[in-house]
Amino acid sequence: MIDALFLVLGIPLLGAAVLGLTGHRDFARDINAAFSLGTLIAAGALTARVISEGPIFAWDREFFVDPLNVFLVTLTAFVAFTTALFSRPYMQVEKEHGKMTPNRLRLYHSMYQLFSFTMLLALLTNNMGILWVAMEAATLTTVLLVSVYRTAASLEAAWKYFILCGVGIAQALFGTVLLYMAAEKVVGAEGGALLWTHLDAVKGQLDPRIITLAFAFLFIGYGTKVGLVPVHNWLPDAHAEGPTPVSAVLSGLLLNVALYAILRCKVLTDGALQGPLAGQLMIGFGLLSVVAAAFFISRQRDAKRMFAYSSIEHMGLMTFAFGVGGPVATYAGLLHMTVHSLIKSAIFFAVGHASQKAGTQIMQEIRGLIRVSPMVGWGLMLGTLAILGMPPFGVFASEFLILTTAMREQPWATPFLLLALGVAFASMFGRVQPMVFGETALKPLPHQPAAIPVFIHLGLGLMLGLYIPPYLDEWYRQAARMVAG
Amino acid sequence: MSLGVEAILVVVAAWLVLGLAGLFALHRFWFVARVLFPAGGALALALAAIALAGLHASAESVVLPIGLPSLPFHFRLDSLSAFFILAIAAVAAGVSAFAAGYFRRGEGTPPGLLCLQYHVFLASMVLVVLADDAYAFMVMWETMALSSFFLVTTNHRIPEIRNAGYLYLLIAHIGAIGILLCFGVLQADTGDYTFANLRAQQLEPFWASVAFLLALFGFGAKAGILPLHVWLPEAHPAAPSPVSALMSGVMLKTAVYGFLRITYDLMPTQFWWWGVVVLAVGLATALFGVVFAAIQVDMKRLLAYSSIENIGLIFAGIGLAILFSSFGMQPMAALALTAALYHVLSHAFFKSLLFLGTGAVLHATSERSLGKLGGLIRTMPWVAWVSLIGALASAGLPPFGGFVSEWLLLQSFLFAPGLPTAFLNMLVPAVAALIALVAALAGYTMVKFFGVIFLGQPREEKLAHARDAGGWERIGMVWLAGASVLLGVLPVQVIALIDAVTGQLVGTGLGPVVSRSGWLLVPVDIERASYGPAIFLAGVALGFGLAYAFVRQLYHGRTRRAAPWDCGYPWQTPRMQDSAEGFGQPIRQIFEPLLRVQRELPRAGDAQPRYRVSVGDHFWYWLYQPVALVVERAAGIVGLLQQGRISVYLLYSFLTVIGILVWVTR
Amino acid sequence: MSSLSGQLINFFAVVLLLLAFAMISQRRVLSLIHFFTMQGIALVAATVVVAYATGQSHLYVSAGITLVLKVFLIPWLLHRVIDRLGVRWDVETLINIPTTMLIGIVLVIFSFNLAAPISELSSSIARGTLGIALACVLLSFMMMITRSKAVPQVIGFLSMENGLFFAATAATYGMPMVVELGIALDVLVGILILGVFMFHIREQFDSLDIRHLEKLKEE
Amino acid sequence: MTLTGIASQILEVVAALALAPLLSGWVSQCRAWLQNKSAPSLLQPYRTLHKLFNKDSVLADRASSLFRAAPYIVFGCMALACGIVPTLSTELPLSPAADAIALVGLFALARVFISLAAMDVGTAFGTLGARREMLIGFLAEPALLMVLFTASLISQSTSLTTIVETLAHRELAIYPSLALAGVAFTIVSLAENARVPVDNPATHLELTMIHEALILEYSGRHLALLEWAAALKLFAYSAIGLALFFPWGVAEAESPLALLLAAPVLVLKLGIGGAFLAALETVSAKMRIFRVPEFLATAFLLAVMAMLTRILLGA
Repeated sequence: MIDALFLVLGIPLLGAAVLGLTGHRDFARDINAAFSLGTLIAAGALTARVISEGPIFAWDREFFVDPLNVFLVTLTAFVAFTTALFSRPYMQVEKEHGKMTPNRLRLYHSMYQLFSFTMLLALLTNNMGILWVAMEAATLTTVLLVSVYRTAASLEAAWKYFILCGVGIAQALFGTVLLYMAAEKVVGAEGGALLWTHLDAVKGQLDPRIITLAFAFLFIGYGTKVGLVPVHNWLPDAHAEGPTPVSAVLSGLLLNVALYAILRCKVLTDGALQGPLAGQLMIGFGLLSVVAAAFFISRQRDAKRMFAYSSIEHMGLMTFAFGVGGPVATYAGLLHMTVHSLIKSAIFFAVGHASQKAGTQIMQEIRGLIRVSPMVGWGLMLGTLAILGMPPFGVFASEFLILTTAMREQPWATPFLLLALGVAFASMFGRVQPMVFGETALKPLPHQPAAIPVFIHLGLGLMLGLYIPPYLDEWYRQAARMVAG
Repeated sequence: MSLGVEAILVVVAAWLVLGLAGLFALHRFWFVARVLFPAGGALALALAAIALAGLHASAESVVLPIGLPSLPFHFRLDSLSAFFILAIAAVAAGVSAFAAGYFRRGEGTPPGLLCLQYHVFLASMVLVVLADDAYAFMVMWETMALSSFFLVTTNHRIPEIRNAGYLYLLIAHIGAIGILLCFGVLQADTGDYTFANLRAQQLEPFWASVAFLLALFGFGAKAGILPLHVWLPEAHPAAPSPVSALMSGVMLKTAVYGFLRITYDLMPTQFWWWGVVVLAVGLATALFGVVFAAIQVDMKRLLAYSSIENIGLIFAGIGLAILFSSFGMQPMAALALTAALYHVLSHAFFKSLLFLGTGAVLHATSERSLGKLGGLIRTMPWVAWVSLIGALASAGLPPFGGFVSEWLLLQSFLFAPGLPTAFLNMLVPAVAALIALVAALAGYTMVKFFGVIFLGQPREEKLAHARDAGGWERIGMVWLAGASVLLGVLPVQVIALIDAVTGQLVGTGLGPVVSRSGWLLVPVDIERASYGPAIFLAGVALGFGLAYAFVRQLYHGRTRRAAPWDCGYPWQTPRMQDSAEGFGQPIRQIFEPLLRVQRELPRAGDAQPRYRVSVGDHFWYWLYQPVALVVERAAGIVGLLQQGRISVYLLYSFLTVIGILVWVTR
Repeated sequence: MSSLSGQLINFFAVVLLLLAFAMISQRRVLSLIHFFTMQGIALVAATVVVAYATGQSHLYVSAGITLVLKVFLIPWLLHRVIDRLGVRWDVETLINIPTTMLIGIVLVIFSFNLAAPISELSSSIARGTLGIALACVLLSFMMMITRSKAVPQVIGFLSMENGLFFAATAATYGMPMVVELGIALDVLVGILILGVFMFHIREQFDSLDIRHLEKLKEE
Repeated sequence: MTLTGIASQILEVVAALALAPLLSGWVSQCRAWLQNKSAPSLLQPYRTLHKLFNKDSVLADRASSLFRAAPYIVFGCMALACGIVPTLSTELPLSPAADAIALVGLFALARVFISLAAMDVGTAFGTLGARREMLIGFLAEPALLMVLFTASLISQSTSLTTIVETLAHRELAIYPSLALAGVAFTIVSLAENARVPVDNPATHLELTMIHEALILEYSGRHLALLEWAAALKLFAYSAIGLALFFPWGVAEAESPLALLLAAPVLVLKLGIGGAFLAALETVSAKMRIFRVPEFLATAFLLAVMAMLTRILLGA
């Protein structure tokens, strides 16, 4: 039967080509959703194979699928599909508002598919060089997506995004070169030196000094893409200025892929150094991100910027969790990654509809959503409560595990984490509550908002909070064992 | 009987099914009000019966497959949790019955959603009390906070209600963070969060005290202990009356349960200064609560502050119990703990009864401020007489439940001179005096509450045609009033229930001594002190009957009706009665330093002279606003990081690279 | 033989470093582009020497790509952008040139003692050049920070890419072919996008000064 | 529950009911003499009671059933209070049912009901009187409780009969704590029974009266019951005073004939107490209402000081 992996990568590429030609027409929205659905089905098939046969290789070991990246692939495909569903009514309204001309629509649809291709490529590739190329390509596609409105603000956001991430990714290239140098001495030069599985097998003999420098550059490189605090500046602008489906996919998926890349490097570095250097770096920057982002949130007036900062906070929390290491913390980090992307994309769907209804993203002008359209109102309220870590939802489950392991491993860090979570709760909930409750002058949307994706994501988030299915739990355990060693 | 935990979980599941049924019948008002809520009440009754049976049964636990794979939900029913479930279920039965008649069309959220939130709230409270591991406890704890938040903001069109909801959820969340930290300290590096493991840990004194203070902070935030009480007078009045009855009567008790579970059950060793801290905080809260209750103008805020006072008394009782048990005086500790638990039960009943009373008044007159009520005893006799029972119980007057717990508390203070250190002995008179003062002020508050609302002349015309409570509402209120009276008259039987709990927590109970003396409540021995409420009530009734018979036989029963004495001034208007501010004026004058009073006196020559006095809360100005200011300023400083210039951003990235390289190769 | 090619590579490395310094101190945009082209040529030469010395055939292909890309295509594109947008000749800098030169020297010293322990480990003939490559990267990074015009910033970005390419060829005889192709493709597409952006920024703000792009910030 | 116990209990209540109006008549007679006035006869209170019982009871047209029930409840409470405090003998079957704290609670119950009844009619005087009564109540009640606690600390029990027995049997020694408690108790009883420094029992001047304002609306048999209850309250307070500070002469458990001796001793002690009260009233002038809290606060502090001295000095 056709290799599922080939389908997972082929369908989005084909979609990008097809939509490149027909992207401007009305039915383009449905083709986009169809292609995303195809990718999701292929990803499902791939997952089934990995479950039954364990890790598989393809194309003479260039591509590699193991428990860690297969659940990320399924997650990426799933969220890409639901975002495509959401973007159908959203783009219709944007077209009527005149903000999306036909060829912009074409650019948007084709870049959307290309973007999901680059992410899936980055996840599935076994070659660290290709991983870098895929990340760079993802940056390029999202730059175009962010600047699709061609307003002054979106141009500025796109320019900053490109320059800052370009510079960041360049450091990662230097890191990859150093990694290759260290690998070549051990594996020899017949081309297998950059394959992650080779490196993983031989990571004990890699030279610690080169690997330290390599990890430093790789961490700062991919850390810029994850949005860790000192190098986060591009993230709020990029996520706020692009169209909402793009922000949902950026916040939900691209940050995860960047963190996945760091995880790959951390596995190698831990093997080579036997020391806590990688963990310490991640704990330090993770904690800094959580605390700084919490204080950033309290100054926001634009809804999408606020949720972008919330993404920085959650990515910081995940980096902290992976930095703490050990099977439980890594398990919590992976769970947090899943639940965060589900809930954050649901929130962006709700915010998208809300801002379209109010015509602005400034929170003061959006009032009383529940009275106008209960679906969007309740979606936003429950999503915000979920992302703030209120228990029935999954985010609390992973935060509980992270905080409790942190209390055991790094007790000094817990007060800072809890202070940040408290401040974030106070400021974010203080702004979202008046948006959802109270009187309103907003008029209902012409088109029925796509509420199904919002509540599918919230339902999954709620399920993960109360009950984690056994096979999913087994997956996380394997991946956690693999990462935490 | 293995009935215990499984049966309770079945009832809780039934509640959730009722809630979901409400969700599907979103706007079918009659179905929700007349079928779902009474069904919820019936389930609550069943739960009360199970808890009663489980009180003396041995502890059983069950593990559900849901929750984290590594830490599935553990639930355990021991006598402490059975006692609190009994309180929750009994009050919930009455309140559900009342709610069946209370909710009317077109008010805030659709009735179906309200029914869902209401039953999730009940279910989460019961599960909090049943939880046997930190994760289940935290999940149920914050689900309780979340569901009650949505209930508080039912009609969120009003800005004050929104702000009250926000403040409530914020402080609840911060409290929950404190509790999470406390569990973290308790697990002492074992990583296993089941309560069984937490019990087995031996913490050295420093960490045990840190855990204790965190528990006091966390549960104090939910109970409304002094520095963290600001949300209570905002949130409880904002909620619809049945919900505020449940929140005040029962939700505050889950905080007391949590505190008892941690200080007595999970931490074997206790230090005497813990007791002093809890005692001091409890008394300060009680005095603060009762003074503010006496000067309130809004009837529901008055009851909310009175809840703060009662919570203060309960924590004072617990503080004394800790003091005694840390010195190994177990019988005295049992006495103090029985007093606290008795007050938990009686306060749950009479406070929810009073809130339901205000609910009925609110629906009849749609008026909340005391200045616009009055003379309702004539148009709403049922509500008036039932609220009278609640008011007398809340004032701690003899034949009712409130007096028994106060009597036990004062008795336990009289045994305090047995404490070894002289400093603690000196404590006794001051604390006993404060408790007596608080009880007396509670009487003052309740006379003001009942007198201004139900007695005298109606201060507004529209009060004349206020309708009395409906059928369902009467059932709910009579159930709660009956329970208050029974608690007052049959203390020996109630203490037999409480002994199972004190037996588990402190080792001994009052049981053997109390049960020997039949109708009399004799805590230690007959010589020392005894109180027989039944005989007491019989004495008063006998006096009443004899006087009545004496007058009717020897003389006559003729009465004539005439206008009241107006001392020669014929134009007496209802406005001339004492208003709520007037009745509270002496307290405001005596306790001036405690309050933040702003007076607006009319100047000479004012077109319309207006006198306005507003009483603020010192804590709000000296604690909450500075904290908000600090967070604001910190955010400002952090905000500088994002100044918009790309070259600055590149500089950050450059410096980070250099910094990491230097650090890595150090 | 190897010593000769080693000396040649060191020579080209030094040329690259000199050009990076020159670009920092340059005021005119046109000469900036010329220096960038020269850097491309030096890079191609170094790659050819390494290919010749180590017999790696794929290095010739990558040298060819670099030649086409970095010496012909990108400079031509930059020239077109400058003519079409009528970019003014002088280059405004945020901090004056002497201080940037001083910082540049400090950076070079820093990257040398950073790369010293590693370079003698690597088996490739161009061991010493790793420090120089890192220096080029940091210098061009610093150049991007101190320039306030879009074009010089882009050129800084490109010279950083050059530094990285040189590090790849010098330290590890070049990355595997498929990776080299991917990187080249990314750089090319990147430049195209930047060009398109510069046209839009010009329309929007009718100047290419980065200081206009400062609206998105915290109040 | 011996026969003598029941007999002494009934005798005690009947004696209280009979002697109470006599005591208040005796006090007003002493006061008149001290103020050089010709005093009304000793039996005047009985005549007023009889007159009031014969008259029709005029009720306000708005008065509710609470208004009509309150006098009976207050009278019942006061009668029970006199039954609990040991005046003639300490062998009372009712005493285990209510100890010192229950007694204070009983007074509080009576005070709450009379205040509610006053507020029921809804005139300015009723609510004014109720507020002042509750003000005095919430300050006097804790002080009374502290006084009783001091005595119970000495006798290691809060049941009144045990207190009287232990205080009666110890040898005659000066207890500083009891002295302080005595001063506090006099202040509290003055305030509670609406005597001069706090409130003038004889006045009908609306703005100054507290106790009178409460019973302003009552007439006929209800007023009679309330007057009688007031007299009973004065009797109960003096009984408590005697029990705590002059306990000698009270009959013990097994000696019925001592009961006969106890009656005259009680009358003698009440006479002296009544005269002392009248002297106190003529000496002091009525206070402004907002001086009363400080007055009662001193009583409260004295009582707490009494407990402190008891615990620290052991005397």
